[in-house]
Amino acid sequence: MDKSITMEEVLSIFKDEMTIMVGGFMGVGTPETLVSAVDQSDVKDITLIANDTAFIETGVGPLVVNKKCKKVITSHIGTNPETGRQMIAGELDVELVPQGTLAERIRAGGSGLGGILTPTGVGTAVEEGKEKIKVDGREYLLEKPLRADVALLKAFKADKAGNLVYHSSARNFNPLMAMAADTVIVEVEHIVEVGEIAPDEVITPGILVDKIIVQGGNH
Amino acid sequence: MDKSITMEEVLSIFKDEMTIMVGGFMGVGTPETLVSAVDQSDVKDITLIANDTAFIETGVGPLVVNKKCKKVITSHIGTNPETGRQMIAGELDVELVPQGTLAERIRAGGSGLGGILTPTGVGTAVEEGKEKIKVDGREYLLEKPLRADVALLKAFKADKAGNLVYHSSARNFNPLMAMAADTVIVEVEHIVEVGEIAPDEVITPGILVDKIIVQGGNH
Amino acid sequence: MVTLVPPQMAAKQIIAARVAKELKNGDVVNLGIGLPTMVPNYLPEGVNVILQSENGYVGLGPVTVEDPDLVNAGGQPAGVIPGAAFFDSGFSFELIRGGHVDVTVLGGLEVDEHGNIANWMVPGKMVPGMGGAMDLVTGAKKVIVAMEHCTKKGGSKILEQCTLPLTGKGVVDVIVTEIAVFRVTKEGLVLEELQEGVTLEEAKEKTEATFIVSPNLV
Amino acid sequence: MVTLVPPQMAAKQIIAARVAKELKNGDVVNLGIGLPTMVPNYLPEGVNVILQSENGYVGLGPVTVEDPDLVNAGGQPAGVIPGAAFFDSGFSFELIRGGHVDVTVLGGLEVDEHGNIANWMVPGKMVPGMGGAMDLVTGAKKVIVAMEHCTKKGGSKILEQCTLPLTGKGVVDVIVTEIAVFRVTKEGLVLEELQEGVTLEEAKEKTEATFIVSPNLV
Repeated sequence: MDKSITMEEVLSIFKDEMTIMVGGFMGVGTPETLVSAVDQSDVKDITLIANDTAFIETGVGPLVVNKKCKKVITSHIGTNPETGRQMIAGELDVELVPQGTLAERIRAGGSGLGGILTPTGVGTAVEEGKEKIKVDGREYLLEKPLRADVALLKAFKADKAGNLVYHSSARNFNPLMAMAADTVIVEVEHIVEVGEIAPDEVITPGILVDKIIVQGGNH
Repeated sequence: MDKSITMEEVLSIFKDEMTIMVGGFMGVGTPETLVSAVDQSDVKDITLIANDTAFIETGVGPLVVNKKCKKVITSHIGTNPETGRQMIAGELDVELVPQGTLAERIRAGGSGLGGILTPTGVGTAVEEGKEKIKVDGREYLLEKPLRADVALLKAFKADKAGNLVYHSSARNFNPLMAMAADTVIVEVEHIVEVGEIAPDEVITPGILVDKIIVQGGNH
Repeated sequence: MVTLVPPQMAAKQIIAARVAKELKNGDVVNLGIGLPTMVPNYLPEGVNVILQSENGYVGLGPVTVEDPDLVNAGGQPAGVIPGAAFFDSGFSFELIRGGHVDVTVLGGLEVDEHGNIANWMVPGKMVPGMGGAMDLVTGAKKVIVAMEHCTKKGGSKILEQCTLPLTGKGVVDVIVTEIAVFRVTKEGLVLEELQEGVTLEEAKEKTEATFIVSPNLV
Repeated sequence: MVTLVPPQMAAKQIIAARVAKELKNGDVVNLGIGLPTMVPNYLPEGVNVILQSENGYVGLGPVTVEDPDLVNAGGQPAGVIPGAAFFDSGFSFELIRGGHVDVTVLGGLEVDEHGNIANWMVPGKMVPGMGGAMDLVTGAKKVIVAMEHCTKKGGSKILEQCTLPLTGKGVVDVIVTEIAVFRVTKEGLVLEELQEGVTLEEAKEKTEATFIVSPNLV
């Protein structure tokens, strides 16, 4: 069961109006080859879920710059001025979510929870339109789960069954998003044989991974 | 900053009426030396939080058998007949919690969430006395966070800063409980120098660990 | 049917073999203790499944090396296959509740025509606790109940309405016994298949629940 | 005070040095971008803190080897000290929201006498997003705002009531500026300390918020 696919197969997966999660934190841990594939495709009106919109030329930034998105759900847009410009111009719908809440909402989407009860954002603009639940005298926001049609992830190494390990701070949102999408595609630096990653060291089990591509594209 | 302590120091931590979480699944991944210390102490009226009550002679079983507990919060008591006997005789309060819900409640307690919204247990006796929350048309139980005064955990290896790695299925509830107690004491098979566990391989960061003891007791 | 094994064992083998046919190549499967653990012995050629063990791993396999830390969800010594992965109990139930387990096979004390299942306690008699069973029946994509058709006293375990405390409400997809195979549908319980040598009359006689007979059978 | 650095830089150094005194040996600390990152330079002898980086690790340190995968929460190249640990963003915020971070030091656009802080947007002008700031002010055991006392136009940043959208409500514990140190208490804002060479009159003049003067100061 080799999960490697070609770039052509990757491209056939993307559809207009899809919700796509992309791993990474300011471009670190973002699958640049996969993002570039989306960017160069004809796909449009994506809902993008990512920690931040990175920079004009790196990370998920180009997807915003090249107007692939109709909506972005993210915690930070400050390093990519084009996101703010499109938002203010009414060209792009931006939902700003506290980073910890974003992580938990994705986790909830991937783990069958009905949502999360978080103290983060209580008393701020973030609570607008949301249900508040009191538990033992303290107020929490009910934040709803997030899921995607496709997750585009970056890992350091995969075995052919899709077991993943990550490298330093490039881990970030990748393991969470691996739980929360119908199709999970991972870009890796190395593919190794099954058995070469010790079971105690696997971070994302292969059962969550559908497709693997090597950085730069499979040959 | 060496977190190793002696058995005398461990014993000074336990107090009557404490809530104690203990890692393990049917005794596997349970810190037998620490459990034995509690068992042989004068401590009484403990509230014990553990996945199961293990067996008469192993795991957390002896804590029930020797009447150290006034209450047990657990998912399974079937392998330790003494738990059921005390429960039916009215000598022990037993709160049965679905295993996944138990894990999430501990995680919520350790991560500042107000509780969890789970579909597990809806339409069963588990929902009695609990708030039901509807999210997008589906019902979930609001299950409250769990915390403890002390967590007694088992890891395979610690460095002196308390970074932990676990071995095979002995991981189970240990990493979750490391988040959710005021004092976290870990029993390990080996203590190594700081730096000997690679940062990418740490499962429980040392900042969560207060005290370390080697299996069988420090010398 | 002439057989060299005791009738009860034969029943279990018949059930396990039939459950095995419900599994597809690549399925992630969680097996309850007892009868369900026999299912992998009957997998057809070319069908490989990945076993999830709720105490914290995928890739459960036969014991290969002695490791006191490695047990299955019944606490028995276990092994792992190449490509296995260990994780904590929280993540294990993220997988289970989150629909990442394709099939769970578990025993039942009672099942009813509404897809309810009871298998975690008998009030006043046996209260082992639900363990992971409630999460499994709630979260697994397909719930197969593998059990003998009747109690030791001969009463039907497939009822109009469960009488014991439920493990899950409306969660069962398939019921496999040594008598028959039922599917729970919106229209009600459907008898899909009779085991070899069983007549429709026998199935009706031994089943309290009302069921529809699949057109394939008549 | 005669100084060889530009006044604004001097202000930042004064603030960072004073914040450093709030930290205890062994504290787990999360530092916001900009001024807060200067704090470790001023830690007293014998005080070592463990830096948490919300993008996924504890044990942030200076760059030692080139690793494009290793950045701080501002996206800048970073390093780790021995004993560091990496984890995912979910776990990172479990630590933050769960009270496992002892202190967070962050800048502010506005702070008020109720302990409110605003530092994530200026409507119509600058909407970078809150990143991890809302979780940090909600979850960290101690929230220190490290900022210059006044805006570039000379207006007080310590107000009776914040006018900008809040990052957190009633969450601030300590405010350190180049003018003074305030603590937020149940009784209201308390002026605890004046920076060297600053008079009480100057502090009053530059602070819009009402504050109590600590008995230690009179």
